[in-house]
Amino acid sequence: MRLVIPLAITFTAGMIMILNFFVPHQPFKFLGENLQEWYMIVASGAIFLGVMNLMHVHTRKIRLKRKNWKYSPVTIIGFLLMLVTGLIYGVAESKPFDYLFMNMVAPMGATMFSLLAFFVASAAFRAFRASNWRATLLLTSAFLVMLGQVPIGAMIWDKIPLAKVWLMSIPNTAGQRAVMIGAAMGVVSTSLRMIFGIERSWLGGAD
Amino acid sequence: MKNLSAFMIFLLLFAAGATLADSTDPPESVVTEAAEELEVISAVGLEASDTEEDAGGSVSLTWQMETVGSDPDSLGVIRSGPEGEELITTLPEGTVMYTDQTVDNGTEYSYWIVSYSGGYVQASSEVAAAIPSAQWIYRGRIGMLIILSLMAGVIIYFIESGKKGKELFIREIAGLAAVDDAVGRATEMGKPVLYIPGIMDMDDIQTIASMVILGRVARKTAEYGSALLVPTSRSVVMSVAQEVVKEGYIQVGRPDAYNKENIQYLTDDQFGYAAGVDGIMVREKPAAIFLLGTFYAESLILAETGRSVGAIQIAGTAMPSQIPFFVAACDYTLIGEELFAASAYLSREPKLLGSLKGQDAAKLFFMILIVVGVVSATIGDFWSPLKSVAEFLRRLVTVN
Amino acid sequence: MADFYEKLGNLDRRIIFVLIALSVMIPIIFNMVFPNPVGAEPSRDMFDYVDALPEGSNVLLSFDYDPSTMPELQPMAEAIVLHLFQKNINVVGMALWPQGASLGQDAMSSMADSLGKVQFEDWVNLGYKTGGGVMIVRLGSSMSAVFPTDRDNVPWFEIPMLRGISTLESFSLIISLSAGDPGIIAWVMMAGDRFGVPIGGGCTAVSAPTLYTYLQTGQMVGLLGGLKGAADYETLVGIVDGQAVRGMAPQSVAHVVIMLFIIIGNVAYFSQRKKGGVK
Amino acid sequence: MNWEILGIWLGAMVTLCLYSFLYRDNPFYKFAEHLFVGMSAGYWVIYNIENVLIPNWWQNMVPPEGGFNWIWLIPGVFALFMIARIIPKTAGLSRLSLGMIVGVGAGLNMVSFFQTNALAQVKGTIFSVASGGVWSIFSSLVLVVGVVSGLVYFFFSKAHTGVVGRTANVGITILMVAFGASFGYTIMARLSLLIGRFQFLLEDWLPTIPRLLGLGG
Repeated sequence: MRLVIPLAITFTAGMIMILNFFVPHQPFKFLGENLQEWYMIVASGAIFLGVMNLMHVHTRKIRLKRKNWKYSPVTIIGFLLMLVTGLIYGVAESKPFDYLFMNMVAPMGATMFSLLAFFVASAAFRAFRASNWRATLLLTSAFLVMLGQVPIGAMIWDKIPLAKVWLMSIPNTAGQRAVMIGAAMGVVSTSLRMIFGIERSWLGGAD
Repeated sequence: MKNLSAFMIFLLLFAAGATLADSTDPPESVVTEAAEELEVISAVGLEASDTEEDAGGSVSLTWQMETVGSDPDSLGVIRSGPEGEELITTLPEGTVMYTDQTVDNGTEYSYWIVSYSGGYVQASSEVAAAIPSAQWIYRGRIGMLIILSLMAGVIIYFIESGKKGKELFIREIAGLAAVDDAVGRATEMGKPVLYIPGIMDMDDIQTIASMVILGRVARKTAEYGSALLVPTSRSVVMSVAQEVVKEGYIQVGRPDAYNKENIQYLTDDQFGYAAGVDGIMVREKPAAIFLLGTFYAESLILAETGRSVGAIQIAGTAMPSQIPFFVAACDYTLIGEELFAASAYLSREPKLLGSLKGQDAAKLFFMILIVVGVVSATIGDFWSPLKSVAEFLRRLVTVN
Repeated sequence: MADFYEKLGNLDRRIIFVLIALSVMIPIIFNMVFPNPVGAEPSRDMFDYVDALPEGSNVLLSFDYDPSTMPELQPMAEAIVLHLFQKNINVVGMALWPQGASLGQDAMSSMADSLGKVQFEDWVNLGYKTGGGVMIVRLGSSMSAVFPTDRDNVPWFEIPMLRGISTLESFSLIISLSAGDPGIIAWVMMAGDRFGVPIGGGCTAVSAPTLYTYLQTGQMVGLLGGLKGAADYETLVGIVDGQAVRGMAPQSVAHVVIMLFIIIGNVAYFSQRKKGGVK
Repeated sequence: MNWEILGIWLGAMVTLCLYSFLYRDNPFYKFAEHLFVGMSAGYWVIYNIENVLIPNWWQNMVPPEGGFNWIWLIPGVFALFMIARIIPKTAGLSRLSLGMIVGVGAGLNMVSFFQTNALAQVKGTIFSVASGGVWSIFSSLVLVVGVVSGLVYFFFSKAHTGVVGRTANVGITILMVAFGASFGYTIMARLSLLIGRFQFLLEDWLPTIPRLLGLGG
């Protein structure tokens, strides 16, 4: 019984969103737009659930002296620091909240993002081995495109940059299209299974 | 006297205007000389129509401005309807369209555009009338509606036939066959299994598919008795993950082994999450890592660190830009649609296998569409009737 | 001998990390500049098309980007404006993005001062107009209706160089520097396909692959893709240590290092296979 | 107190702590990681309050000019149901909100994925192959064959043997070439991120050291 209502809500919400796409007539336009707004409010309201869990996990880690518990206060203080400065001083520019974001959170994000330059290199070194003919194709097309990106490529043979352009505009487009069309079929089928309640394990119900 | 000269100039304008209309490039001198003393231009060719494919209650107006003459200060839109005549808005000169949203369906309204100059109405366009109404269907999306409902029908049909116990074949998917021995390996080595559901929320279909697979993986870890860690980047995903894993453990009869602490929220931030998960990887040293769901640039940060701790990695996403990185860094990669086939493959339930058959039917339909389209377009270059076939197919899949 | 190759094959990835860090740091510290030969690729097609334009022809240059994509697109803007001025071509600037107008103004005014070009005679900045593709179609029928005045409110009819220009067809080339939408795709669809005006352009590296297909179908005469495209144009125009070319130095070194490691990885792999199977 | 230099130093310190992860896991990385998780979680709570909850919900429910729109209570109640998971007894209520979120997601994803990822891509692949020179004919053929054989690779209900097997092989081959090309192409973008960080460290941070020690200008 506990599953019928949620599944009914999923069905109605799903059908409203689909009809909102096809039917401009009144009830669906109003319902569709409101539903999208409501969904955003519920999802962002749920963030308190997450941060409560975060605080619970770290306070528990300190209480039970779990491994690396000495670092948990850093997370708690960091969280409270941003929360309090955000609530008191607001998010305007040059206020403490924005100062902390621009000088700590943003650089940390940029640094983690830049780790990719190192990992791309180590992944290329290990993965681009001509172990079978498919891996050889992967390796050659990556190598050719890299060569086409830098002047050394043009030095070796002035058609190499053209090879890069060809690889990126023909096989890359074909591969991406095949993946996108296939994935879209998977999305439609999964959405149908959700909306019609055929797949219900996500609700934690016996299916 | 002033009116006579104004009239003379009007005549001159009229003559210049007439010659201008048909000759392509007017003599330079005539145009500039007449510019100073000209009549204020008015809107012409005003058309009012019910706004296409809307929820009703709006009329679209389009017009051009006369090209010869001095520009008005501003334009006014006058509407006459049941409540009489009123100026509904003033617009900067040079505007050529306006949509009036303040009307009721079913009543007739007539409009005209007036040009203001020096605070007075100097010129006015002819009247145009329209009756606003709501439409029931976006005409441009009918093609998509047909194909989508056809496809949904086929998928539902195969699900029903699956339920009736028809034997359904599904090919080998390497990544999914490896799930069992990945969890088995983790249990032998007494190391945890790490499941990463991507960084998007429960409104993203790949995350929903990932939650369903998590349910299957949870049953295996419950059977084998290894720890299952699930760090999430969204609170709603955390709640669903806790729900799904608990259910997996209950169904295998090991509710006691379910540990809610292992399923935790880190942060909504993409790279904060990547940093946190990397930390978990190097400290807990999981023997099996699942990366299933929506990933963006952080995909390789996770997969490369997972590789460095020596774990078996099974990844899957429908994001075309991230698949190359998973192919390079992981042992098995589910490409696009294979991620959505996972729940059917792992559960072997007839109704889920049926939906895969429906997906194959849809792919077959599109493949035939493409082949027929390309053949008829190519031959159409030389024998024109076929070109209309290609054109028809393109229009069928056009959505606007 | 075999275990040397085996060790080589499983090289500790931290060696690669150190080399990548060095190959980026050294060129930055010593401000190195490398020669940048340009192959037969879309950036050269773009340069050749502009180079072949007769003196005194009109080119419409649309700055459709914002400060976040300046590192890739601003060097392109400066190199293209320099080339157009060197060829004594009339440059009409405009923008589909709000901040594009001021970024375009910087590029045009700085180049104009260094080459003695006069505003309103050799170049003008019409500024930003909203509307994207719809506005471009409107430009096709009457430019003065959309831009009654330029960015500094000087009326269209009082600008000498604009007298000969009435619609998009008065331009021998439209160049769009685009960071996304509205951008090159809107210009190709609305100006190229509809009015037949040749379209060239420059874009960020991430949007280049989707635009390459327009080159293949001939809907574009040339395209500068990302920092590499900017560096190519700087080299072809003759700017020796331009911003983009300097930016390419660490890229080239790091790319070579990664390619070398791929080769080393394969050498180690093949030598082990010859020595009786891989572990 | 020069806030600007302090800001640069804070940024540089956390940057170096995170880079230490490349060597191996160490106290500096653990510190920066825990700090990053905590601060970014705090940032996103404030972000959600300031950019979603207040403008899209509170100001609609209780408009500044007074009055109360009861309809906006519904999302508020659904959000409370989600948060009710904290108390085990009322955890069941969260399933109602989950139902709504998954329903909206499934409905929206279905139409948008089908429109942009399926129909638009199919439309883009229907064109005449016979245009342009020999090279463009060959390229167009590769494109069409690539898309069709790629789709065959994704077939589930037929074993990849015989004709289907060979076509699927052609498909996966073109997919591999596509993945290699897009991997190689992205390297430049990733390197420019690293160049940006090193420029911050070398050109913004390092010069502040002599100034702080009173040596420099």
